[in-house]
Amino acid sequence: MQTPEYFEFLNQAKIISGKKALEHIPIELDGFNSRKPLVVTSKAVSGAKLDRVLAKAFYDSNTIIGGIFDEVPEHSSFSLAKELSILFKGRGCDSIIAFGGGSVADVAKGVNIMVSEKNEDLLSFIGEGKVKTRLKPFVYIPVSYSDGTEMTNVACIDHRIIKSDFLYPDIIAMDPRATKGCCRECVVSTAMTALTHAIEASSVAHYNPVSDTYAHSAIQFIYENLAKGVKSLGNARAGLALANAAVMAGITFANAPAGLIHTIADALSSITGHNRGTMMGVLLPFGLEYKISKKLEIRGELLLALAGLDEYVKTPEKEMAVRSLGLIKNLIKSLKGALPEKLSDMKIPEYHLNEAAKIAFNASGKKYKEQVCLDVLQHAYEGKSFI
Amino acid sequence: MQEIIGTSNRCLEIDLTKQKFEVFEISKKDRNMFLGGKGMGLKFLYDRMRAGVDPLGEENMIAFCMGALMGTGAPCSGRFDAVTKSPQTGIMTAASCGGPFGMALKTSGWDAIIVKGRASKPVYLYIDSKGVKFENAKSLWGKDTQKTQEVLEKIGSGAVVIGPAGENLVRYANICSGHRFLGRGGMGAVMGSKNLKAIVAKGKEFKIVPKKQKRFDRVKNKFNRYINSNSITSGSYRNFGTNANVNLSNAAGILPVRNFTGGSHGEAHKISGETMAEKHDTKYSTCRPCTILCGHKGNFDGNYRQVPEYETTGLMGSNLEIFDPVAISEWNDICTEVGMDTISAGGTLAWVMEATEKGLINSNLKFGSKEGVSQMLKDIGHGRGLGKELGLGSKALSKKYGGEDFAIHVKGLEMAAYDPRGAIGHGLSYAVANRGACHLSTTLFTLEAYFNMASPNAKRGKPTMVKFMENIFAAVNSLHICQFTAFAVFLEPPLIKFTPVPMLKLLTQNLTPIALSLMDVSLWPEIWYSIVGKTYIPLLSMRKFMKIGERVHVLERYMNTREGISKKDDTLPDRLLYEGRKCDPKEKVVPIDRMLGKYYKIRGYDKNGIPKDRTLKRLGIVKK
Amino acid sequence: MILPSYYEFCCRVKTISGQKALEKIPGALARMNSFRPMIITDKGVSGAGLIKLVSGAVGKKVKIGAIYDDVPADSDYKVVNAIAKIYRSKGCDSIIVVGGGSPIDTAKGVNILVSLGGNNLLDYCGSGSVKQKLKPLIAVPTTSGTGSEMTLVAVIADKDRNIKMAFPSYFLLPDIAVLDPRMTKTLPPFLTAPTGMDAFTHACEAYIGLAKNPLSDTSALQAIQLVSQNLLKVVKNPNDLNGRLALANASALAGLSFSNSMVGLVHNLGHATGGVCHVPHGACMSIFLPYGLEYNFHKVGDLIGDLLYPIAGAEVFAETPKKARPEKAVACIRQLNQDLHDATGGRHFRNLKEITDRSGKQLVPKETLPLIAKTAIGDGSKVYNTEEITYDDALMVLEHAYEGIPLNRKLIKKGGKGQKF
Amino acid sequence: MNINKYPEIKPGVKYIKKIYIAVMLFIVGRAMQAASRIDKTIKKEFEDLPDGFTFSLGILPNGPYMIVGKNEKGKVKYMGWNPAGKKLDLKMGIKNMEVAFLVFSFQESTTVAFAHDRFIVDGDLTNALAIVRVLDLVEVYLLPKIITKLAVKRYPKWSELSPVRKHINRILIYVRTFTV
Repeated sequence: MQTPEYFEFLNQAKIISGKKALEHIPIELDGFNSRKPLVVTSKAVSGAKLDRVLAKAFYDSNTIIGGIFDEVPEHSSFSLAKELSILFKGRGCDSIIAFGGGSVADVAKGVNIMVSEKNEDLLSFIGEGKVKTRLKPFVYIPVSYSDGTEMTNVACIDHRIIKSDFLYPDIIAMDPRATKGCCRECVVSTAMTALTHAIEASSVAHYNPVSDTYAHSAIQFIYENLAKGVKSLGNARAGLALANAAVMAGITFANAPAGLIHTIADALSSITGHNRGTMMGVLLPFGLEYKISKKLEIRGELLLALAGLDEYVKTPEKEMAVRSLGLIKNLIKSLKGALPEKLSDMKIPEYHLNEAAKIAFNASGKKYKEQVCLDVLQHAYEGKSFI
Repeated sequence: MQEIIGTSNRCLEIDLTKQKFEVFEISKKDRNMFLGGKGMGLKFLYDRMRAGVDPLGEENMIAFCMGALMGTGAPCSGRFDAVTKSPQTGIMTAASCGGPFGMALKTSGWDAIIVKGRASKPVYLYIDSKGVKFENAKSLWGKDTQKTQEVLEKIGSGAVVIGPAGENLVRYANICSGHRFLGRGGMGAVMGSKNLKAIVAKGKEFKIVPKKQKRFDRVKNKFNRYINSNSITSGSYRNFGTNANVNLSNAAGILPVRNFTGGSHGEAHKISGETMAEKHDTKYSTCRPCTILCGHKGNFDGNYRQVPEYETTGLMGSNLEIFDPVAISEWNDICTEVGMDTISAGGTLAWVMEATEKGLINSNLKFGSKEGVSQMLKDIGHGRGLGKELGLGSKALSKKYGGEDFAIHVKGLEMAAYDPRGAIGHGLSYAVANRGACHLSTTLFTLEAYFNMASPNAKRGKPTMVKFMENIFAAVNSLHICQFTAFAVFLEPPLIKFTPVPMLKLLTQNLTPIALSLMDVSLWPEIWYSIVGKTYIPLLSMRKFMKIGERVHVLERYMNTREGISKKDDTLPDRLLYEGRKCDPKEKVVPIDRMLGKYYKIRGYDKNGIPKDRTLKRLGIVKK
Repeated sequence: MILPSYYEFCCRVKTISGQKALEKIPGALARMNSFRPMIITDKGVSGAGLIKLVSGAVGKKVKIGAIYDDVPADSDYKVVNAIAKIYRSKGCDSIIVVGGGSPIDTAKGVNILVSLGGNNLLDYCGSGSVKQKLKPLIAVPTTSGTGSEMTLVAVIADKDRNIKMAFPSYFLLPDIAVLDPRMTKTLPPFLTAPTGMDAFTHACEAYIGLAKNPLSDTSALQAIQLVSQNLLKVVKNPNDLNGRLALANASALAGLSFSNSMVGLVHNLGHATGGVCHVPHGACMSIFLPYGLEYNFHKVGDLIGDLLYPIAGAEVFAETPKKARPEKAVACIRQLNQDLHDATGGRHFRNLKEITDRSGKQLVPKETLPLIAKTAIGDGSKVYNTEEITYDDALMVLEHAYEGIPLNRKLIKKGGKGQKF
Repeated sequence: MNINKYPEIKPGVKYIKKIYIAVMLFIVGRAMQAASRIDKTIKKEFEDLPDGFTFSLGILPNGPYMIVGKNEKGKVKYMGWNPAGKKLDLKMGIKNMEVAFLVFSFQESTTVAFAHDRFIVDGDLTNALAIVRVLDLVEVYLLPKIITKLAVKRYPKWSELSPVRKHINRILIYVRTFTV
């Protein structure tokens, strides 16, 4: 194992996961001296009556819920954050619980900045490192469609990015009741986002041992549980395992630069509006193939995470990357159509590819060449193998 | 004068790059499958244009298609269509207009023209029965729409022109003919991008006669009878113009107020059609020929101006919290002159006002204040300062500055002045309409909110009604006849006229197909058949007509899905999906997801909203 | 991978690791809005010239408010009170602690006082008294073993009452742990060996402990691999900076792992032996580790088998049949101990009998074993061992360890078969 | 935004679970008192604890609790459910009602609950471990083997606790728990 020259790592959150995890939130908040959280969530959660489950979890405690706002739309906005901050202050709350997907977490982070920094002008925090004070306690409860970006130090409101280490959630509470799969597409797309993040984070040039530990756990959980989770949506164990994977992948993602596949998928989904996770799932095998064909390094540990020790020690070092790719392809095949095989199956117009490659090139800070991005995209579009 | 019997079927394909034109003929099959107007235009573009062209690039095309009825003297038939790929939404857009150009082109012997390519310098086209002349438009470039038409009136009997907005590629610039417009989707910018200032047709060279004159006269009389006895077409619209909708909308709670945060307002009566008729001494000023007579002119503080249509009044009036007809008519005139869509302009202004209030953007515009609006409209049209950015529309603005939750648009097209939270069926219609938040795709709000014939809050039956009306209107726009005739056609047949309203309501909600079959849509196919001389068979022809509508609608959807449209785009702004209104004690929102699935199913789309191969084959859009 | 039906995991420490990691401290301080740190350390560290190194790296950009270098070996609450007074009088706004377990615990205590106010640490005794975010605390460990830069408890003694007070709170976690190989370079080989084994033990025990969780598992495996590949190398060649860094990383990873999954029998006996006979912690760890594993074979044999891969590498792992893996792993650990024993010239101990102090006096006479066993069953670590430990069990293991012979597994009382997590 | 649409939610009470746990705590507390007089091992454990030692086991934050302590004479006594006004040397708390219910309905063993971080112990850990050992033994006496096996790490062997002694003690403890 090589020794890294230099690395940094931070996981701000306390992770609690498993049976009755929601019931532990009051005592965790008590540890922050907080007695009145504001719950921010979306209709999808309250529609599944999970908001009531949460309210019940607070029974027999001294914690009053300052209000359950359940109307966060899929798109987070400054105006909503502002209104919520008024609700927060009006009720005299002292912490925030975000329960739901990406936009819920983003809005909650926005509110937290406003009320903690005592500054109504959220626009002035856009950029990196503008938040300077420690924020109010922030609890995040993932659901089955949380893809891990919620756990990072980024809030994306109205397409504007606010980045600061203070934005990490303080507590992440995963409860099987909340992470039970909602639909095949959601489960697959979130798992694919997590898998891509984990694989890319663990194969960046700068080896980071701590980040690797998270990434490998995530990969292993996804590999072992995705098929199960897709097959039977009510499977609480698989759902919980996938949520764990998403959280871990999110944390590694926050500690590693965005990889090639993430960047391309991000660009393409911003143009076409298709789900980013699905896009990553489609692009993942092609991205890896590209790396293999160009003899770029894919570390053997990936196979270790995917196949386990016994398989790993038997495989010669040279074949590890190809073998890992094969396993990932098998995984995708086992989903039986929940994920399209190539981009053209998603009915994306072909001319968008050029545009996406250009955006990806710029978004990556010119790290990934336009031609490379386009190459990967075109292969993925036609379903043509690199090897 | 020569006569054309039925339709001439002759078309022009004009290439601006090469400055050449070709004549071609519409096949009989196409005519039967797509009628004319919108349907034919879409078919032309479907055959000629690949997906993914830049709407403002050389490859985009614009087709002007005349209605089959035009020139025959059929009621309300003086309308023509244009179809192109919209620079505002990036998908197909089709608009209809009642200006003099249609009649002029048709009586020059042409049923349609397709314009493609790009001229190297500004030109205008002169069309007569022999063909096209490419004229230098240097002297016209920069002139407003009305002045340009004054010049062109001397050479032809009708023209389509663009104003400065089109020249400056304002994304919602429109095309003007007389004082009527090809309004939505930014067709003016497409003409502007082609350096095409105007098209003028000589006209009055041919006379158009129906094949079966006697039958035609009989149907026409019946049509006129219906129109004249209907309370909307012969009453409120004829007397007060479309602004008669203001009071109706206000009462039903679907009038947009303060960028769609409210549904009614205490001062709304000040801008109603009734008030305007009384105060501003309005007179008819309409398309020709017309039986309904909804367009008016009026005296606004000494200026003789076209009375704003309801959508203009709603979006530039109540939606900005301004209740002054004089100001609204002035802004309407500015938009007329620079040539841009009042709905999109109003919607964009409302977004800017709210964004200013929330500190996302810097401007001097405020809700309820008239200050700066005239100047801003002129700036948009001429592409100056902040106006240049506003010319990109609220979708692009909100992407850039944030505030997407209160950018009221669907697929990039700003919403017309009917708030779907008071008529959820219309909400579904907005979401799935082909060209964006279009109120003309169906006019379901009339049934839901005005006539009380369907419950505005019930989800049941709405997908079926939306599908039915979309099909009808797609066919009507291809036939081409004024959509307002639908009021008469729908509501006047005896069966529906004498059924008590509460019972109708029950019917529409629970036995939707039966309720819809009460409406007599036979008049339209009948008049069409009498012109081309085919035999009209009562039920069969009606079904055929409906299928044409379906074909046109699905073709447009299919072309849009090739551009990347899918379920993700069939949605409404967050404000309408999540935010209740104060005027509504229950704070209802539009439950779009639940209706969408059903709609796709009955439409023959897959789960992602893309037409299934089976559907396309059944309709003859792709070969079997 | 095992997903326990419930687990908690928390490690709010930002790790900065690498050559020249010390130079990153000023920037990190600035991000937390603090500009006048106080440095806390002990005499040994400052004597080795490490403080000069730290203040040199930090002092260029930030003004150092004060340096306190007199922390005793057992951190005492009076020292904490005294340091807090200095902190306040010099107007500092953050703490940098350089050293091993004792200075770090002391610094955590100081942080409680200076953040929450008051003059006496005893006011904050008991769990649940620290409930808010404290002042920035940066830990720079100088031994690669304890992993206390990753733990949340501050153990501070009250010598008057002769007790140790524990202050558990997540807010006591340092904000940043800075791992720089220069800080451990001067550690002599005979001290490097046991501290390395300490980290090794943390990781092994975390992997088989009751409270294991997915995150502690992977980091434990990483830590084991890093130690087994580098420890012997560094002991033989103390100037191997890369190896030193690897050990520092391993220690941090092991700390992260065991602070969340807790430890079992090895620490149980180790704490007891250390407490009764004043034997260095690391020495006990390396001796008890093989026994700790053997004792739990029947419950978590598969997991122990997994350990063979990071300990011995892929080839050995592949060659060994699945059933023999646990025993092979233990054999490898014994071999490692033997190798270290040879490399340090006998200053690394293989069994209790061998442990002597500098004067050559035996530290753990056979008569003390019952006393150690009795202390052991009062030690908290036993809760997290998968198999129950009673007095008899503890004594039995101790007797084996005294002689240094493999555990006679027939003597283990087995309760139930596998372990559910 | 209409603030009243999102009202405050005050925490309710799960009465049935609370009553169940209160009853269980009462029985365990009484049984500890009884067992300390009957079983030698337990007696010895308590003898090693300092005089006047009192501890509480309960559900955070609002109870119910059970309090057991040694009085001046060194006798173990169940001291009721109310911790108010008592000097407690050791406080053991289960983090919340739901988890307490899991433990007291034997779905999760005490050891596993400990491993899952579901207990908070405030006080001297050595004493706490003694109490845990006592609790384990009390469970062995109170409950049938099938259930107890779920709750403890290792069920006592024959050599440690002969069946005859176990059954006799069990009856005695039951009698004493519910009588005096």
